Amino acid sequence: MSENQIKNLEAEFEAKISRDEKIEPKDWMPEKYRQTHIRQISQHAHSEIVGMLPEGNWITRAPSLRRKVALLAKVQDEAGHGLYLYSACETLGISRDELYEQLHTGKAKYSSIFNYPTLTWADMGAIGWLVDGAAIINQVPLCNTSYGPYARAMVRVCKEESFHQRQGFEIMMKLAQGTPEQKEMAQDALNRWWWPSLMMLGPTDDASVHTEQSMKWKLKRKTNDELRQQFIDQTVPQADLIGLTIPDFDLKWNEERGHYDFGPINWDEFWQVVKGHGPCNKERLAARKGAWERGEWVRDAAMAYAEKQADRKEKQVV
Amino acid sequence: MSENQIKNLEAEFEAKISRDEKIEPKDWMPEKYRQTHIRQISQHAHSEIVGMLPEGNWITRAPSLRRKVALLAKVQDEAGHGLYLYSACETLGISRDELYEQLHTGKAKYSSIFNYPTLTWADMGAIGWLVDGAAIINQVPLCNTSYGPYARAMVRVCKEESFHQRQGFEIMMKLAQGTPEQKEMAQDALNRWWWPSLMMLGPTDDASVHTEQSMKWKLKRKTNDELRQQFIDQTVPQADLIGLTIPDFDLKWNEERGHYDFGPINWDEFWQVVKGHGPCNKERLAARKGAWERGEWVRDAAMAYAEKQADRKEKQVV
Amino acid sequence: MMNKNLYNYILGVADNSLILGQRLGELCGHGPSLETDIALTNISLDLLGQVRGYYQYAAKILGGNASEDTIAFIRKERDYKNVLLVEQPNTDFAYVIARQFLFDVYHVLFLDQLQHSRDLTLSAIAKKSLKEALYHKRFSSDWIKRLGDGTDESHSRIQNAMNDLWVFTNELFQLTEADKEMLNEGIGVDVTQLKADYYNQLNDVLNEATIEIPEVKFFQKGGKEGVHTEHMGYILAEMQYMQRAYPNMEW
Amino acid sequence: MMNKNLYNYILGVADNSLILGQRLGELCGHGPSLETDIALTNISLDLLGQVRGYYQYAAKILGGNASEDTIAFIRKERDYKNVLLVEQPNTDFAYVIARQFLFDVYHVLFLDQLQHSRDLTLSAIAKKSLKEALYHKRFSSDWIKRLGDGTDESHSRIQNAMNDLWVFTNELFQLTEADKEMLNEGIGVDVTQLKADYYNQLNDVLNEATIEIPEVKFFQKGGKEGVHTEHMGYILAEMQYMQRAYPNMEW
Repeated sequence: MSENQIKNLEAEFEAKISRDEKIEPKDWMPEKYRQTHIRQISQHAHSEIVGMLPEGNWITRAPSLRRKVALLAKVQDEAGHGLYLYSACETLGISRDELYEQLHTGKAKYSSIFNYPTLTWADMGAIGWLVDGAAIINQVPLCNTSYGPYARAMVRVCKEESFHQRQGFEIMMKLAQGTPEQKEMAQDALNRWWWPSLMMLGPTDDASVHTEQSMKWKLKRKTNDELRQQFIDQTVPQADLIGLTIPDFDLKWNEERGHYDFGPINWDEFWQVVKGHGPCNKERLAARKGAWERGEWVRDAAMAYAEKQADRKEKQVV
Repeated sequence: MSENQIKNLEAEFEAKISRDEKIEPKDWMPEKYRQTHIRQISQHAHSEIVGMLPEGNWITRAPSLRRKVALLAKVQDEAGHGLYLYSACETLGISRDELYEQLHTGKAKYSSIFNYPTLTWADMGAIGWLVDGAAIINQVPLCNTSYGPYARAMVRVCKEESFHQRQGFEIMMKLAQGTPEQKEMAQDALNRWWWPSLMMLGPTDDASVHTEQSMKWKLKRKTNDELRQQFIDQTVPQADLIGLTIPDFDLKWNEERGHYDFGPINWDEFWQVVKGHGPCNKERLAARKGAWERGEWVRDAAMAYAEKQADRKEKQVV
Repeated sequence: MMNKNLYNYILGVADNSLILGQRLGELCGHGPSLETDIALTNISLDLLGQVRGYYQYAAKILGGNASEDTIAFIRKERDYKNVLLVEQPNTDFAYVIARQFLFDVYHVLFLDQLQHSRDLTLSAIAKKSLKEALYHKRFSSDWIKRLGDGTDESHSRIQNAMNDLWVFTNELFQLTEADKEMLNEGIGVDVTQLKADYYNQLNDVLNEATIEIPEVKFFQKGGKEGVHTEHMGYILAEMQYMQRAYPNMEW
Repeated sequence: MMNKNLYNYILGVADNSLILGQRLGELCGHGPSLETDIALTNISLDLLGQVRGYYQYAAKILGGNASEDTIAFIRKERDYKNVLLVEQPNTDFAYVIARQFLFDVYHVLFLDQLQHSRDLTLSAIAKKSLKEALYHKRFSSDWIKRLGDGTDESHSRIQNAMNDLWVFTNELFQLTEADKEMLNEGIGVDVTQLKADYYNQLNDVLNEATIEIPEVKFFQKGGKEGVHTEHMGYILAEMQYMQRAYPNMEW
């Protein structure tokens, strides 16, 4: 293709995006767009899959049948999200196996929040309420992102996520209204998950890369700091409602700004976890790799069987 | 050696045994004596080692620190008994590795009682009281058996076994005097372990082999049925004492015989378990083999290190 | 006075689903592929959903403060009536599939009868569950074939699993006291009548999967009388932990 | 009023031994040889013996119905103060030995100081325990050398284990509130003062064993504040099962 042709394609592509039309897999797209989307969608898919582990840790110990069923269903939804998202990613010309490979070798990232341990039942509440809550704030704008398969996957994901968030909040509420032991458990979970949840919304704007480009492609509509403020403003009244205390002495309503002010975030911890040194980075990756490796013979068997069946059918036809 | 010489050696050997002198490893002995002793001593050693498993199953769940420590110590004693007995067996010209090999391939047997599962804490009591109780009845006469290393090992073993038995009885007593739930737990354990314990004393005399020869070599002093009667006569009053009921409707004191009469034993079950089809035969053998296989690299490392150290010393000397 | 036999009968049915559901729950997030992970979780969800129906009914029979959760979580090991099969560990995917298949074939036959129970609650639960169980059976049968007629490794693994688990099948067809009573009342199912069909169906699938039918002389039993394998204690320690450590609370 | 700091201080010391003893207890009957099986059980026995001494003292301080068993078995996870190191799983014999060694070197240094405590009970327990800990340290150091300088496989396994567990060492030298208070009162040990010696000793043994010192930028912590790893919940579910399922009984 000539340089001019490419320029034309690029212009057309950008015009399409600015007209709010979707880019579809068969459409021409700049290589950087493709790569950025592979990175972001796969990171998102990996987060769903790794995110199954901290909650999966409490399935066998859920305190009631109702909660056990709901938790199982939730973790299953996450697997489902992983499926849609890997499929969306595959439309960009990369296979699921390659994506797994990137996860397992550490080349691809996943959300750092899942490198914290789930220590009590209340963590199931805190994750739903805070982690899914922060995720929704990140994700809702993506329902209108420019890449069609990603946008459509996000519509499904967001619908389920907000159900999960309500479910998490309800777990917390029940604990907060329960016995002193239960309330303490809830408060403790909030204490442990609050700051990591704030960090989920990404580094502060001055430390963040890719933002301008992402805005243009509608992978991002607000800055990290704006999203974080939105999350805090939304969550503080919910904590008040159920009588739990946000673990931030500097937190207070700023009449002038119309927002909550909040204390400084420990970014050292954030980068430590991102770089692989969080409490559970090793375990999470080992669990995923272990499942994948232990599953190899199963996948091989399914493949071999499918080939045999195809051969048999062929022979019957002949 | 001429036939005459052998005859002389045999006569001397038998005279020695009848004078109650010990046969020692360096002494001449008939091949059949050697083989019989290898079989019996190793079977006994294997029983100690496999016997660690059902009780080991409750170490992590013992209900008090005192009981946890006592149970650990008991299982450790069993490992110790295994050690003495393997050593005694090795004096007959067979290595521990060969003996393990026989266990792992199913060539050598171990006491069938250990193929029953330990389902509740009370099983720790029942095993100590009944299983160790039956074992002692089997073993005390062996303190005077003709083969020196075996007899000496048995002196140590028996001393510890009777301690274990008292400890088991004390666990049962505590439960029987405890809450209704605890008493029920104790009774249930007695119900499940009673008949297998009776079977531990071996098949009835008419179905038993090797007896005459074993009597001569002092591997046996009483028949299985006599030992079983002794066990029952000793155990029934103990059950009465702590208010537990032996699960045998036919059990009653026979004034004339001066013994308890008892009901028929389910020998089908006995042979089923002996032949490898008990509730835990597979698990027990798999646990032993697994430990051995997983331990191979460790034993190799120890060997390699010892060789390197010896080499280094040698070089220093040169 | 409550109907003790009906209560015990319900537990005998529901405990199988509870413990199998729990075992499958252990796997969630650790499957060999996302698709199998989702499918096994689905089965677990179905089973636990059935359990809730059964235990809610049992709690009503028991009265007092009984609830689906007290029944699920605060019994002693000896009071769980599930068959030994369902408590066997998730040794590998072959064991998971073999265990599932050996249960599903039974489960479909059983529910197919239970839907005709004179007890309307049981009949309703059975009708709803039957649809689910049919799906489970299709899933596990398909995998039996894939593994049996897949690679050499998968064949040998599924054959091993089948050999090890086959000893637990016969227990499915043993009648308990509660079974006999409920059979007399037209409420329960005569499981002894399902046995021939069961083994025929196993035969068909295993033949197609090129898996040899294990030769077993002695079968294991005990679960229906609460005499479980040593695995059960560990399942319960985990499953009951919250209810035991935080008694009498709402969640 | 009871001395809350002393109570917490004792738990901080004793919980390490409890959880490590429990982990070793899991191995009993499953060791790579009878001799190692016996030796590891011995260490477990020593540790649990020490625990009983500490908890009996703690129970006296706590008063009321407290006993060594209520302290051992009916606390919530967040109330156990052991370091993360001791709760790490028995992945293989290399992990068992590495964990033991990393603890034993610390334990000896710690007890060597604690024996001079102004608190006579703690001093007495420390004196007795020190002899035991010295033996443990000899055992684990010897095995570190055997595995490090044994075969290629053993070398790579122990190196892996060391790399994985090293991140848990720094926590041993963090001062808790109770530590600071007890230090002021001449009862507790200033663990920060043990650190240099500790790493020097590790260096010496690892060098001899041809094991590379892991390079670690970030260490893990949390155990001393009751923020454990996900392993802890499973340890407790098993360990507490009987006390939870059968509350307030004597055994």
